[in-house]
Amino acid sequence: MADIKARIAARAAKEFKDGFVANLGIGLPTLVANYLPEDVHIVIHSENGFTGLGSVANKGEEDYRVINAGGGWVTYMPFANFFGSEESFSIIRGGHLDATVLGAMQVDEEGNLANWIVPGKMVAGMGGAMDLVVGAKKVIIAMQHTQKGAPKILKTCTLPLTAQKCVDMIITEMCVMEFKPEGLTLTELHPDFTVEEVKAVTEADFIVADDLKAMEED
Amino acid sequence: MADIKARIAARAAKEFKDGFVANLGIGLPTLVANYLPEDVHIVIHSENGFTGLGSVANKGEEDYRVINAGGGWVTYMPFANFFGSEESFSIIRGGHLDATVLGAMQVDEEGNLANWIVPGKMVAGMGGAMDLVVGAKKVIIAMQHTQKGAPKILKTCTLPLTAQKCVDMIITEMCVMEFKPEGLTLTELHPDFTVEEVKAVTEADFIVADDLKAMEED
Amino acid sequence: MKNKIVTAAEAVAGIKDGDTIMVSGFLGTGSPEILLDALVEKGVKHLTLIANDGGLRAEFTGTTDKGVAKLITAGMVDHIIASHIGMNPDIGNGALAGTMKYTLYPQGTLAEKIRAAGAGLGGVLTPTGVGTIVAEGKETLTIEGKEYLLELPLHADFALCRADYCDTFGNFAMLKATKNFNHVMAMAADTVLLASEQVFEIGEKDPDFYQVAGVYIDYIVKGEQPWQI
Amino acid sequence: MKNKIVTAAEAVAGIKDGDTIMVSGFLGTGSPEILLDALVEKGVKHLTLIANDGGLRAEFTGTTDKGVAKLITAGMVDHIIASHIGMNPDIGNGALAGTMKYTLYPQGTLAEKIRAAGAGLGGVLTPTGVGTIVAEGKETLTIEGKEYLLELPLHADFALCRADYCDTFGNFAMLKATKNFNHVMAMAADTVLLASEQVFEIGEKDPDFYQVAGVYIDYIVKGEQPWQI
Repeated sequence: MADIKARIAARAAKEFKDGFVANLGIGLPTLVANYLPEDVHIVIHSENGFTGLGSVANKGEEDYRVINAGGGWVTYMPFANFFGSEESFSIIRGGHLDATVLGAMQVDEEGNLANWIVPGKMVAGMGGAMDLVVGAKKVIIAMQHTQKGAPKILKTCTLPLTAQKCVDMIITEMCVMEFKPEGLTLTELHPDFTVEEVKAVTEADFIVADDLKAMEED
Repeated sequence: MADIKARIAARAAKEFKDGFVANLGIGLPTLVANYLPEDVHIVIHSENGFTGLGSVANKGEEDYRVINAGGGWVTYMPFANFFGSEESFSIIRGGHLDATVLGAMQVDEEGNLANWIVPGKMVAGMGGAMDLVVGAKKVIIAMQHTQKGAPKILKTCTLPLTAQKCVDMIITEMCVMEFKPEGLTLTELHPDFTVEEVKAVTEADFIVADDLKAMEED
Repeated sequence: MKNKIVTAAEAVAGIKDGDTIMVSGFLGTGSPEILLDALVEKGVKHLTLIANDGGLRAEFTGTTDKGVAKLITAGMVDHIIASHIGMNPDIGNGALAGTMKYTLYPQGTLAEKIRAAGAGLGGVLTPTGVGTIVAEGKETLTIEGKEYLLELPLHADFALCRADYCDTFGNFAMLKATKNFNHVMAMAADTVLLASEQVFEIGEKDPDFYQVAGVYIDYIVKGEQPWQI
Repeated sequence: MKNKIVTAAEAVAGIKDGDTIMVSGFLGTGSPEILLDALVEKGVKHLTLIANDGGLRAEFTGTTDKGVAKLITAGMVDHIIASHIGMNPDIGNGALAGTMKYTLYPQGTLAEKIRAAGAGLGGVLTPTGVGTIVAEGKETLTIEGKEYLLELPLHADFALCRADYCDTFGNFAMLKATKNFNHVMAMAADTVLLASEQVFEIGEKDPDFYQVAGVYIDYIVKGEQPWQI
């Protein structure tokens, strides 16, 4: 399981170029920062109001003015800048983020995304998720391929949407899929799996890329 | 003439309460600040980006970062705050100005205002005038009653409007008129003039207030 | 000029049952705690609360409630307008029990709605929420082939804001991640209360020391404290 | 991380004939003079210029042209989008001669249109200009009985901005009345050039020393000078 998360995060990290400005969702997406090559330095945006998010603050070294969007005490980089929510979401919505990495409950063939609400369950609220997936230049969904075996990549999302046609790429422990003009396309396959195995746990129809590559662990 | 301007400015000054935030147009309206009672301190907003405008800077003491909206070197008060144009006009449009004093080419019975353009003449641009008269809580027009004898308070403005139904009060060397629910009303008359004399140079119909007062010079 | 410095009790004295208030803070960080404490002490009811979230409950902080959780714990809020309520279970539970209502907006939309009210705009067009339940009941406009939701201004009777520094005129500054909704909320309410850690005399600091203009501020309360972690 | 520090000539190298550029400044104050000088030196044509005004001509300043007047004097601008052009007679004269076009917006509308582009909004509703010639050809919406104009975003290929201080990442600060359009323009162009009086190393100053995030900035040019009055 830890292994699977590491695999997904490591692959997502390859999408980042030096200087990218990115927002990483809570949980697995946050791990992406740990897998960046040494020559790739990114600027992490924290939607509660800064660019230049660092890491979790050490116990006893917390700054009471510096939290991340999950409410945890964090550090900031020397190039950090802090701003209000109106500015934070101008950065997000205005296309100033090169990428965002988020988890998902469901993604469908159209690139629709559902990751914020389950009818009948207690509502948490969308927070910044809807703005992020509409605004970021590249929306990368990093998630386990299935929910305990049940497909999460569907023909049509059944849960309420976070946004329409917003997803650019899906990275799971099995494969990488990209939304291309011709449709959802399997572009990389992890050596542990076959295309048939991916199809068996993917409800959405997808194209297999002519130049299908191996999803490399590192 | 200097006398007339002083009379108008002095009367306009009486509309200000201690602590008012106000924008004063270039020319005659700027003089208003000179006639405030000693116990009335106001905050002057300069639409190029600050609150706490002072006075014209002395020769040799100019700060190259501090101009007013007319491009002149000015001073600022110790409570000044400087901001961007988006904020400056949020203050204006958002109802955060208690009053603005501006000149006019024409005002009409509906409270429509024309003070920015004369067809056929070189266009200067509206600058901040349209926002000011729409946003300020009280719009005071301070002007000479006529343009060389030709009425400026009309039934209907003939020049392109700056804004519709925006004027609250007109102060001239002859009188004070206010836009009340029942219509344009003469509320104060300068002792040098009669109601008939005002009517003779005012194209707009107006009501004479039951409690018509004398327009006091001081 | 008018003295704006008052006690916390005096600052909140005008807030009455049924008012709409906006309170800054992101999970408590950047919230004006001394104003919230004074409001709980005063004890108004049936508030509509505009805030990013529901604050943090004492169980989560390990000390006391932080931010608007204080108002919710005290049962003072009938309706919360926010972007995230998952960290304060009292809201979801209150909704289930029928004692509390919530309205959710995407966080960026919430910030723009508040700013629109403060800036005198009639609304803004945002691409966020198009094709989702957030769009329900809202006007959509298509501009150059792209669809947007029309989001209307969100205004309050009172705004409760927090600063690290201010002067006695109300010019204020916030440090690091405490900024969140403090600026936009200071623009968008009839009466604006500011709690500050430090209050300087007018002219004591350079004007560029402050980030937001004091013209928005009606009352200033000294003595806001750092969060004791 | 990518080095953003370049010469003025390198910064403007990408600007080409027919581009739309936005340049900050209010009658020259807060304009990035070293970028304007470099652009005049380079000599592109047929620009669409978004700016508050036409800058100041040398006859007015008693020294040299200030702000965007440099571009207009050099005949580089086909179309200016501004709020006030009366202080630079070349614009009115150019319009009469048919060599130059202008489009006017109320100053607050101009600021919001630029901000909307930078903030990813599809437009804003403003009460300013309703019932005037500014409303011609624009959609009007009535919200709760009040009429508003729909104003669309205003975006540029390049923005030329000025700071007093910045760091090598591009976080920047402006002092006093030089701020005007610098912040919103830095948000609203594909490529953003910043000229700064001083450039500090990353981390040399506290983050709250800077007012605007460096993520907007593509190129930084050192050596912007104070205005010699």
